[in-house]
Amino acid sequence: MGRRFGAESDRTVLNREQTPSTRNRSIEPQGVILRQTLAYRFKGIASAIAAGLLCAGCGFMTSPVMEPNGPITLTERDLLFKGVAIMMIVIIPVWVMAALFLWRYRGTNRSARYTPNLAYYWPVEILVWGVPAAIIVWLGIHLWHNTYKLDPYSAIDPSVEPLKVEAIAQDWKWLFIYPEQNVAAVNELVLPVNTPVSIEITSDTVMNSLLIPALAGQIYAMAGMRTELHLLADKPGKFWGRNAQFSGTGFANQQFRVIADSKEDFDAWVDKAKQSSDTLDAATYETLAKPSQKVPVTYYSGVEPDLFDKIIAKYARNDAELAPSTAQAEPAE
Amino acid sequence: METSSGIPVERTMRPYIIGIVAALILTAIPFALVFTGALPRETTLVIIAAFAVVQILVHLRFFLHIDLESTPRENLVALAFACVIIFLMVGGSLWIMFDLYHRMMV
Amino acid sequence: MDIFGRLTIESLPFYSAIAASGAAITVLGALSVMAVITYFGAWRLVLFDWISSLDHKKIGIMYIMVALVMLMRGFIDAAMMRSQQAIAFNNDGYLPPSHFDQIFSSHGTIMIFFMAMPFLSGLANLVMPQQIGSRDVAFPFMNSISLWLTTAGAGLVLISLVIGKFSTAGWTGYPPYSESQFTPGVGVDYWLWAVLISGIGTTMTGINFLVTIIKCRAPGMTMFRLPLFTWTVFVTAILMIFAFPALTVACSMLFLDRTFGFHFFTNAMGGNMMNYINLFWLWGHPEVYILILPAFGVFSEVVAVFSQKRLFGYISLVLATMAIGLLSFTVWLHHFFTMGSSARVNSFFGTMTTIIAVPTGVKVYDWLFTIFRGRVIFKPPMLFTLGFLVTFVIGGLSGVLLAMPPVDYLMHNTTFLIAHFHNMIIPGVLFGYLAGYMFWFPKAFGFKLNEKWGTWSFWCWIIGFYLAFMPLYVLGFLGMPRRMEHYEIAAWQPHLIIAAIGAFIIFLGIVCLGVQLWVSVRDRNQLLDLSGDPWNGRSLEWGTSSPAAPYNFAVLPQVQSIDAWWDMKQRGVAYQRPDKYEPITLPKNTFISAFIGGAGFVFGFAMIWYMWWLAILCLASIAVAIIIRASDDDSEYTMSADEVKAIEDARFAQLAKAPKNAMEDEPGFAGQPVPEAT
Amino acid sequence: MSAAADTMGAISPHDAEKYEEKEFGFWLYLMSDAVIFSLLFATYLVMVGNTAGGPPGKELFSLERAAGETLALLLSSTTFGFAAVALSAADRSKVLLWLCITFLLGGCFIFLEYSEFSGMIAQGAGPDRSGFLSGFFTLVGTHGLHVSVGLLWILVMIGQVLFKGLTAPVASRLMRLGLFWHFLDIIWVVIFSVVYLPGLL
Repeated sequence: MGRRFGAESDRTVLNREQTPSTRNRSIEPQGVILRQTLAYRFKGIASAIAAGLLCAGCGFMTSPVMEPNGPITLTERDLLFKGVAIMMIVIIPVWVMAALFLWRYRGTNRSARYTPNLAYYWPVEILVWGVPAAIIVWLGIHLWHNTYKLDPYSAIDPSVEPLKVEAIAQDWKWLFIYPEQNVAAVNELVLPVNTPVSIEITSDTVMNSLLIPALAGQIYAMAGMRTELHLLADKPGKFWGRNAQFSGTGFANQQFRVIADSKEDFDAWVDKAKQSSDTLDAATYETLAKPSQKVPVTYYSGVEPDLFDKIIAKYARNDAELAPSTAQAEPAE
Repeated sequence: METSSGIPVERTMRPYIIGIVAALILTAIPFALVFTGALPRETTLVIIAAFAVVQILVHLRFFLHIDLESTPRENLVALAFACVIIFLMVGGSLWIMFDLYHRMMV
Repeated sequence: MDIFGRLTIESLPFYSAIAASGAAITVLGALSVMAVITYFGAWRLVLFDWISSLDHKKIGIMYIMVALVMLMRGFIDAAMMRSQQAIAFNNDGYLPPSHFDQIFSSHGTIMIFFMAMPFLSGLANLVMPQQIGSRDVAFPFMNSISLWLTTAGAGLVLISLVIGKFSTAGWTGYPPYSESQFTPGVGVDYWLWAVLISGIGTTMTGINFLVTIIKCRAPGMTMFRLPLFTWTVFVTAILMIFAFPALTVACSMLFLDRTFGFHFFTNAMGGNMMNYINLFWLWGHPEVYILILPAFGVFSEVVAVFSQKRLFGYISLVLATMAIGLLSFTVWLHHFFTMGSSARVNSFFGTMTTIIAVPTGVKVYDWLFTIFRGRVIFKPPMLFTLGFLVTFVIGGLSGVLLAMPPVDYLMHNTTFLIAHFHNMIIPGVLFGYLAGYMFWFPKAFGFKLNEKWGTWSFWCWIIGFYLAFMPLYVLGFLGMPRRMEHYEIAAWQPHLIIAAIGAFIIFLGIVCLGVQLWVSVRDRNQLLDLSGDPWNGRSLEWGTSSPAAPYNFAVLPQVQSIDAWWDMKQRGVAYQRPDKYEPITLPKNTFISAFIGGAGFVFGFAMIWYMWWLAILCLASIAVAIIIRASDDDSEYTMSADEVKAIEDARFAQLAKAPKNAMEDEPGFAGQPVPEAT
Repeated sequence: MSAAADTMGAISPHDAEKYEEKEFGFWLYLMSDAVIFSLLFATYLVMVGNTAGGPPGKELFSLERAAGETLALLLSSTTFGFAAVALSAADRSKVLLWLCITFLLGGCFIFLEYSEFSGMIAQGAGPDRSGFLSGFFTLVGTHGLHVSVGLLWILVMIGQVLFKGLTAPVASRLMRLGLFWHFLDIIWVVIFSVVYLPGLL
């Protein structure tokens, strides 16, 4: 690059409007190389994105989020797509303008207009503040409406009596208690189809998060506290749920089977669980609660009364919480 | 502390006297209310809070010599911004924590 | 009480080959650095010119050295995780869970606290005082203490490789898992003290920068003539001052829980773990704006200089930066929508989070309109900026999606979230700092960085990023959570293999950076920046020599407009020599600040290992050092007028040899500002 | 120019500017400290109910001791004001007198707080007994720690005034110590209005 380009007098005076100077012709070979590098540059980015998305396609269709088994995940997924669509109004122009401006206003393109002091143009300011603000208002309305609709605590269909399940997170496994059916299962959640399910969740160890992607979003499980999750399976199927919040060495194994099947199959499953020899009394619960990984699916025919509340009461914070029975006597807030 | 030039400008006894007297009064009343338990709980709490805010203003005015004219402007802006941030942080935290309490601990 | 507290021989990492090799690399690394210094006989230079220096430029360079070393260490963690996850389908891979958990914890902690924070502090230290026409920061001594406290924190993280283990509780350290009941070892304590000690340093940096920008500007440099980088450092300083106390409170309480049996966040005895999460993210969200704002400042400077145009929408950019300064304290709950807050609370914080996306959107458009009708020269800093512009909006999209609570219920804690914040941190924060590194390198050392290797590094970084993190977005849809060291779902593996390939390409990008530095130092005589203005720059830092004199400006510049240096070139008053030089007072070098940093390191180590006597000794020595320094009233020396004249004469001799304009050989060069008076 | 300026010699604009910067920097430190205390207050309010079967505030606090502590700190704030008055009058011996009295009052405050803490710990109501007590000890203890650092600072300043006299740097440090001391008294006002009084209702 030692060769000097253009004579000294050629130097154009910057602040006057740029006339196409002689510099352009004298560096023609250089321009060609530059155009190639530019083309190469865009091919590079395009190929990287394509490669990323291409291979993504193959795994995409079997994903629990793309093919949900419940209205909750379906609504949440559609809200996501709606968000992407709305945001494209702001994002696609960025890519288009970036590509256009870089190509048109690259340094070597002398025919392009060059206004070095263009620093303020009020229509652009209005557009640049106004359009995103309008989008945010629209997005905000969607957000507000859907957050209330998809609140994990709100019942899916208040008129129908939901199936009650109590989920207890333990060191690296999940225990599900069906209080009305008086059965319990470890690492397996069976649900009747088209019946709203109300899961009450707590933890007997560190903070966990109950996530069943195919059915609903996640919610945290914390010791001494009761969180709720309402979901419904509208199609029979087998899928998985797991703890999504890091909880220690056995975190990766904290996965459980979720089966949604017809009312009859559910009742058959409950009967099968009732034939199980072990019952979940305080002693068996204590041995179960010890840290263990990859625990095989086990059933318990009987469950100690109020076991869920007793687990919460273990971590009572004040006198009100100390005696759970008195706590229930108080009028529910 | 108008030390615009690094030299302590006039300091007189007057502001400190006013400050200590006002502060003593604003402290004595809430203590007396608690000691006697004369008023119901809620009104006493409101009075304690109100007197605390007034006493803070007294301290700022008479001990720290904060006023709108002589204090350097950036000190005032920093104080105002700190109050806004503390309001956001403490107010937000209490709102969140008590909402969570009602959601999962009751 | 045992003199070594709970430090025993078992604390040494001989329990596994990988841990032992990690320790060996760290020890050998430290020894080789000392060997190189001894080989060049540079101990006197290192000790008396650098370690004891209070010059903001040298402190800035040392910060960036810490950042680059920790970037490599943090990347090794990332590469180990990617390779483990690529092969861990139905097998345990080469990392047991206990080691994998340490790696993702140290990766997060190192990249945020000991790569990004030092990098931005380094760039701001190096450049901001020169941009506002000042001789130094407001508190040089405190500036040096901040550096050495941050280095002490980084040292604690590195020592955890050699003695004991690091935390397995992630870079967030959520209780109750991080409580002593579940993680009784020294791991979480290493994390706690590394974060606390460097946090104190950062709070002091925030105070330092804020006072410097408000009080030490050159005559005529009003707030709205400040370069955009200084504006972002201004707002970052405010965020540092008001956000880091929340981190100090949260971590101090966790420390009290773990060491003295308090019950702030324990499961039983009245603890409330949710309060830690609330306090941590009260700091956490302003922190991510502390990281991104200086990068936005670098992009604004780079885009204007390499489009050879004034920055478009300066006022909008300043308002947007100030808006983020305030709004960043109103959104923190979006980090724990899934904890169970009511719909009213979730939707309020969700809406606030979408609102805070508007100022960032405005900035992206203002940079695009800066390129509009410009003359773009594709130097590496500009390439990083363009890569940022194109890629950052994908992260912005996923951010606004995650701002919606129902979407966050589905995607929180999954790799979709991992892809989102890496999309913010690599193209946003890291590209910004690498652009700043290559843009201001001549100002720090006097010679430019090799551009071919810079371009190669950019291409490796951007392609590597896409291949490494786009699959993670997809994995989020497949429901894969974060922090998994093995898995049983077959559909995940192809994406994780691509991610591992992407990580390898990023590794090549880091290699290119190393080669670029090596090649540039080797050929520095061909890359010299003689004029101090290698890029035909616009703001005041290009008015000083490269490398800048200890006092930056012999005569403080009289600023009359925005883009002060460009305006001075245009008015023809750029390289003027005063007829008489004035003596200049500068801070003396001192070892006290380095001592305080060292004592902070030993104090942290002693607290981790419950060597109480050593901890008390360190605290006392720090207190004594501060009292000695506070009682020392002659901590400055005066450089005589003819010393100043000698330095300036050398500078102007060098200037005479410089070409008319360093950029004139560029094909895209659009000419130099020439005095209008002709 | 007040008499004080003469004893300190002419202040060069460079030095005057430097002290202004130091004072503003210290003011920003106080703002960040205010954020620390505000979050300790928020934590205390969240934890005040979590007694976990242990003693609540009502059984542990004593109104008389709280009144004593408040009085001590309030008076020490005033006596420091008098020291500032003496400083602006450049009267070295008066400055030393009032600094010593401030030190004594502050020491009395720390003694009262120390006896309160040790009393509670002796009763088995230490910070490790419940979440509420952890919150209480950390909030009031952090304030106590700040007051102790303030007392150490007063001693250092007494030393500097003795050996260096009322020079400009010493005066500037005294001003900052004043900011710090009055700030701590404000925090104490909030402490007794949030912890002791509501706790004893």
